[in-house]
Amino acid sequence: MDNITEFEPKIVAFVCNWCTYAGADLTGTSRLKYATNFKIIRFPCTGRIDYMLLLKAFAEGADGIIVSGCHPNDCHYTSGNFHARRRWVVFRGLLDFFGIDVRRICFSWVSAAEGGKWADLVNSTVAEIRELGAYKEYQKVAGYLEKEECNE
Amino acid sequence: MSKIGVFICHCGENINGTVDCHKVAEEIAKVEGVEYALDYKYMCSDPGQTLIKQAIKEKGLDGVVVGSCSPRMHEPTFRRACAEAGLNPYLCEMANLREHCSWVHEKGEATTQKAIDLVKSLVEKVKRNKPLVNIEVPVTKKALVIGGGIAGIQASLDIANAGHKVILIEKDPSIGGHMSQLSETFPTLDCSQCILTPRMVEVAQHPNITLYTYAELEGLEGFIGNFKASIRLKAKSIDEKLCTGCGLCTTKCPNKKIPSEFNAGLGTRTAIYVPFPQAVPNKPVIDKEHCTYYQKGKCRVCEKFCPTGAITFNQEDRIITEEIGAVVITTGFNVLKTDYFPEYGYGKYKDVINGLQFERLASASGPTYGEIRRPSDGKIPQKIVFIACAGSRDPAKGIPYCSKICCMYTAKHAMLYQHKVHGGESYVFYMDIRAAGKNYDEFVRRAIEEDGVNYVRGRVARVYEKDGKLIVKGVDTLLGAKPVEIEADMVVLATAGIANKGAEQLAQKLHVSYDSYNFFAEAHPKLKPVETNTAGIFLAGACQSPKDIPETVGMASGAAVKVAGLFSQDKLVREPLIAVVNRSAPPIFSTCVGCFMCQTACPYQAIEREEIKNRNGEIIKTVAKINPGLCQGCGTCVAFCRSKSIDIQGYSNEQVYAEVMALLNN
Amino acid sequence: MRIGFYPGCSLNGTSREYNESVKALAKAFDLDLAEIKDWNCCGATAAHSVNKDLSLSLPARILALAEQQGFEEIVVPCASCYNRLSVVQHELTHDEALKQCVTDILEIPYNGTVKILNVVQMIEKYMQDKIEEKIVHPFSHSVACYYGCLLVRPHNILQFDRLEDPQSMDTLMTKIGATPIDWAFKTECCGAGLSVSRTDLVAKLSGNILKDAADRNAKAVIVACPMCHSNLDMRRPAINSYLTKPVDIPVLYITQAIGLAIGISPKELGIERHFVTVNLN
Amino acid sequence: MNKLIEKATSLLQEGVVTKVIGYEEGTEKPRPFFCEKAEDTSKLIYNSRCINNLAVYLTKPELLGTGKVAVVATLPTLRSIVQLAFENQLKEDKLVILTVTDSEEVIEFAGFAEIETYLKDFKLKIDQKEQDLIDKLEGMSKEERWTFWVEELSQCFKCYACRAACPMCYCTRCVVEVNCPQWVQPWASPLGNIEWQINRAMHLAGRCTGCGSCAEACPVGIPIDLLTRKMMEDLGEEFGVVPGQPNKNGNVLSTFKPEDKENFIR
Amino acid sequence: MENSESIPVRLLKQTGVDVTHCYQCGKCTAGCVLASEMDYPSSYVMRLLQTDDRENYQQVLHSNAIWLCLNCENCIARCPMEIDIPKIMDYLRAESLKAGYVNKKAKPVVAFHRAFLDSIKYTGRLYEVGLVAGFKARTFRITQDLKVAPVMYLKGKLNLMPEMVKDLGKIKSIFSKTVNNKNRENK
Repeated sequence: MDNITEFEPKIVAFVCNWCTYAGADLTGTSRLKYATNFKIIRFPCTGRIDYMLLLKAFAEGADGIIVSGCHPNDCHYTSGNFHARRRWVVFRGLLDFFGIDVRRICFSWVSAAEGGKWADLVNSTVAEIRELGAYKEYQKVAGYLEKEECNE
Repeated sequence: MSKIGVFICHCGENINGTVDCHKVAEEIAKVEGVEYALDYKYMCSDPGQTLIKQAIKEKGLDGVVVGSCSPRMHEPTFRRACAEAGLNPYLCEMANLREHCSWVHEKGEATTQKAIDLVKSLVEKVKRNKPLVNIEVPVTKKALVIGGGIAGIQASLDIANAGHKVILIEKDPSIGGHMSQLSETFPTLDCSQCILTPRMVEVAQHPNITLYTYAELEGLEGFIGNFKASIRLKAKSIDEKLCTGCGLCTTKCPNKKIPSEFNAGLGTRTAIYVPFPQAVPNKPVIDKEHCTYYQKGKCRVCEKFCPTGAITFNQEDRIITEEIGAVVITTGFNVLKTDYFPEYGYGKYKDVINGLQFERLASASGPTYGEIRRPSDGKIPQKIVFIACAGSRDPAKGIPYCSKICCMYTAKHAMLYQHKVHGGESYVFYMDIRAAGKNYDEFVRRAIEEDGVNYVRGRVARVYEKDGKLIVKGVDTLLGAKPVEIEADMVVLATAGIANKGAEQLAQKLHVSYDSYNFFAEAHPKLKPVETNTAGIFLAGACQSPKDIPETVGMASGAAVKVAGLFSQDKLVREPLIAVVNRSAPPIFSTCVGCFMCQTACPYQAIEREEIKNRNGEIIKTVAKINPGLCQGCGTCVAFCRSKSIDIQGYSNEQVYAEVMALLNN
Repeated sequence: MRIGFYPGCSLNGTSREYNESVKALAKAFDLDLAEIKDWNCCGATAAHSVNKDLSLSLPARILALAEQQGFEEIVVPCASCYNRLSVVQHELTHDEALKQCVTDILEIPYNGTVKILNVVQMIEKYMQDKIEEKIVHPFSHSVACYYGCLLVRPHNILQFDRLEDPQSMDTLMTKIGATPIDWAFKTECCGAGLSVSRTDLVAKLSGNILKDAADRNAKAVIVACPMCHSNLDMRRPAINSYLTKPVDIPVLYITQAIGLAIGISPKELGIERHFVTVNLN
Repeated sequence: MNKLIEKATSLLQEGVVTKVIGYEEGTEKPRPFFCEKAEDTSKLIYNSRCINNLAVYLTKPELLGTGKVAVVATLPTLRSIVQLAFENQLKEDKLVILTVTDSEEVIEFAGFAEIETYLKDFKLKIDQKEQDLIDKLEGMSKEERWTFWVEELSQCFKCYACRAACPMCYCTRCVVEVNCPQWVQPWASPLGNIEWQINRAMHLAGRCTGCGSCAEACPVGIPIDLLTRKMMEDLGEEFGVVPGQPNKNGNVLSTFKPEDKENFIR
Repeated sequence: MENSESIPVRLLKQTGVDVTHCYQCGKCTAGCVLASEMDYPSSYVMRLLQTDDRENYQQVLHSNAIWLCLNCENCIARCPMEIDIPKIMDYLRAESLKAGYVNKKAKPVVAFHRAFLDSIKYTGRLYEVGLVAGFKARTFRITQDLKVAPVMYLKGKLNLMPEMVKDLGKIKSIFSKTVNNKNRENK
């Protein structure tokens, strides 16, 4: 995957079910195109998104992450996104202090009506991450531990 | 070792056009734990669903992944299919191969690969899905309506007529609210009381409605379908069984100089009083603050004259509790106090009054029997000025928002004035005329064109009294901001509508949110206008924001339908996708340490304290517990919990973790 | 109790009777007013009509001097000066950058710690509860208390009395036996800054004020601002030629009215310096 | 000094408390001391060298026993106590909280509320040493910071002394003990170490009272306290969090304001 | 920079007052004692500024209104949006002076301000005789107040010798750093 000449970054998106997931659906119904190396995981609400999942994604080889939910005041659960926003402010500050490349995490608000915005967001993010290249620093550190799935 | 079935839908060419569906199925079949995989033209079609059902039965599948369109589209469909085949519906997941894959990418290897990855990650999730049963909560089919204005009356009647019990509480001695104070109503000019009072009577007589006037909500606990309300019945000092409502007491009471709330302070009432002739119930109450006996310890005149001995001074407030299933808040609005407008001399000059007071002057049941007379000297004003936006759209002294009803009632006032005072001159100072509504703008035009009301665009800077005249200093901004000065006999302020006194406290008692102006907040500005963010509590009328009668009535009926809908089922069935605090064997009981920091993270007050006791009933541990009736499943608490003691069904840590891993792992 | 005293230019010139009456009153209530040494003009309207920095620096220097000379509190009888000083103090405390730039201009330290009192506040704080006992001949006339603009506005900064229909002067007047009338022009502008340059307008504005006072038969107009006074008093000829029916109501400083009531000689209060002769009762 | 001993003695003699948790002279620095007998109270000392945060013992019933316990609290300890109380971890009636003022007066607090008011007069500030380090790190490029931490943490062998020393780490099950899923590798590994410290810091958001015990306890001397201190600074600026004065509405991460500011969400 | 940003934005930056807040209710004009004298009453001025139209802006700078404004602050006291119109007026006057757009009718007003400031500049305090003299010299209204002056003198209201601030140097330096300082933008 470290084919520098034609590097295709791995990007995952953590999105809420009510706004951004629906927005991404609209992107589809509007037949807007974006890069394939980019996958969405659905959550009930941005409030549900555990910051550890972001770290795990990096450890697992993600080069970039998008976290997106309802615009402020539009949260289906009235305030999940507000809680998320605080969490991201704190988490992002900490990561930066740790020297983790926060440019690789794109936070955004995308409503169910913003199919276009979603397409642009994805494409610009893919471009930016391609620019930054693979997140080797982190993967190197992560590489240490042998991968092992969690099983009950 | 799980047996997952994977079903890839071509969705005609929608998916198959860019994704090699057959290859996807082939690849997935190789994945560990996948028992069976196939692709088909239309999975959502009957034959498609039958394929799934058969596979479940024949292969004994314990999990299903359907790779097709967005789950927001067909998740219910496929889950139902699974259920019909005897598989727990929550063991079925969908991979979005259409909106998130085939439609957004070009045909090719990569696209097919992405499809495979998406399905894989869902397979990993499904492996960790647990069978879930829908939550059923019983419903107490009795509603509590708070506030007996037109909104409360309408909501109560609609719910009662749907065959459900209603408890209507009203803080004042009579129901009727602001509407009973109005003279005529725009845009039809029909008399407010004539259309309202029959409904008030209907409320009083309706077998399904229990009416408590002079009563206020003390507290509310519980959750949708299962609330417990405690209600304070303020002492009326009257034995209502004995009282015949003859009204003799009210004529005899020596304390006659109390400003009448009903007449907005323009008239007076006695200490023992019926707020207005058509009051419901038409029985007096004693206002303790003003009653000579309660204040000074002697008088009891009413007692002497009461033919039935219904006066009971020793009566105390009573608190009753009622089991109810739903609440409708209809507490209405209020108007700005006098101290908002020093420059208009409101509160200083008798003849500067507010809109509500004008309604009383214009009303046949008012202090002047419907004649427009100056409060100061009872003269009929020959020149009258109406000031719109008195406090509205005025962040500095009043409120930033538009009160919505003023433009219309001001037009009505001016019109009524012109009808009642022939040859009178009326001016309306306005900023914009907001007359959106059926026959509304026509109404305003009529006031201007037929009744000759002078509309001047501009705000008034100040009003001061000179030689018995009120000098109004305004401006006509349509003439390049030309100052205008009018010597008026009377000034009417279209005072802004604001949230009712105590709205904030009530909201806190009910755990519903309210906006910065203390108006109650609807659950969704567009799609849930009558719901609050607390399940089972609904809104109607001006307590949500100022609105006129038709809108209020419509909203009240809307809320009533929501309540009736809720009551139409014996048990509430809800998706079990909610948070749960883990429980384990003693001595741990739960990994929750009971810091309860999660409580504030919950938008629904669903997190409660559970005390774990030993045999002797001593508390060993206090841990968090999610109320399944209230939890809506946002999962904010899950992400917040440090010891991961809360998890959410359907999006559990294990599931999402596995999903992420699988998605990246290829 | 030693309090700083900033007379401002007009109190040393056109309105010296105001100065005299303030001092006389202070003496009577043994209040030690010490003039701020080497004070300069506050710049008044002119400065901030022409140059922002100047309009900040001139008052700032005065306040800085007051600090330097160790005053915690200063009395500023001239409403205009009072207004300028208060506003500047407020602006500087709420804008560090501005404060810096001004101190650079001044080249002397400025902290903005001094408390600024207008004449009414001075009386309220140090005299009002002793007034009644001192009264020798009650000032039993109906008076129109004229506050003007600068005493009450901008309200959010000055926080003095209330914006519409203020009362503090009226209350003080009742204390000396006067009956304040309720009238409409308490806080309407007299034309202030335009006194010299547009006398015509001043005549009109001040005229309206005096007319209303006269219509409601006030026997005297009570002011606490030298500009208001000079406009209502010195400009009387112009005013009367504007008004259809001339007005001869005298205009007294609040300090003079109180002074008379507690028996200070008219001379000491500089009453005879007025253009419109004061012959009450 | 003697005042403290007097107080402790009387508390024990009158049987008000079963033990007084304080400090005694240790080999090179004072160490925690559980004084259970009146005759031992003479060993009690209190001075600027007493740095262990004794609050850490207050969440451990097995150490406290069933009786009432007195604790000699330093400022950091007091802050921790207030925070713990706010998090429902302490029983007011089971504790006697003492502190010694600079003038060596002994204060006994009537309750947690009183401690909070007392603390208002003491502004918590980061020592120059730490501040300099933080500034140094902030001065670095992100790559340099990353290397700094990776190198520092490569020494970590997951002894969890940081956790043991922290009064706020009282969970009955720590996140590293959660194995389904295994969020954090429990054993020492570069990634596991980083993830552990990030978790620790996040879990202490708005709760850390900056006592520095974690770094103090680290056997290999990794300046892990910088993480929480830095966070403390940011939270102070962004959301007005004051250590030792918990916001009654809840934790900084479980509350919000609609007008909260951020500059990175697109 | 003038062209780069809109007039409302510039006003906001320079004075901290946002004219876009004005919704033309006219309350300021209604309460303004001189509205009837002004070529453009305050609310009208606000509108002209809002349009972000150079011509309209010039019109304002040329207007008489900005010089008639007494800064009595009646407008802001009653403005529902709390727009500090007097502050805007101050700024406009300064701009009008800089640009040399001062309205003919307003010349005496400006002259007075100038005379006033000179008086302070040279003596540190206002020297009324000097002021009036200076004003007359600037406006050629030699005869104005000829009747008033002697009376003033008799009533001891006029000092024939100016009072002086001792530290005149400081006053001069203040002036040189502000009024006479061209390169400092009025902030």
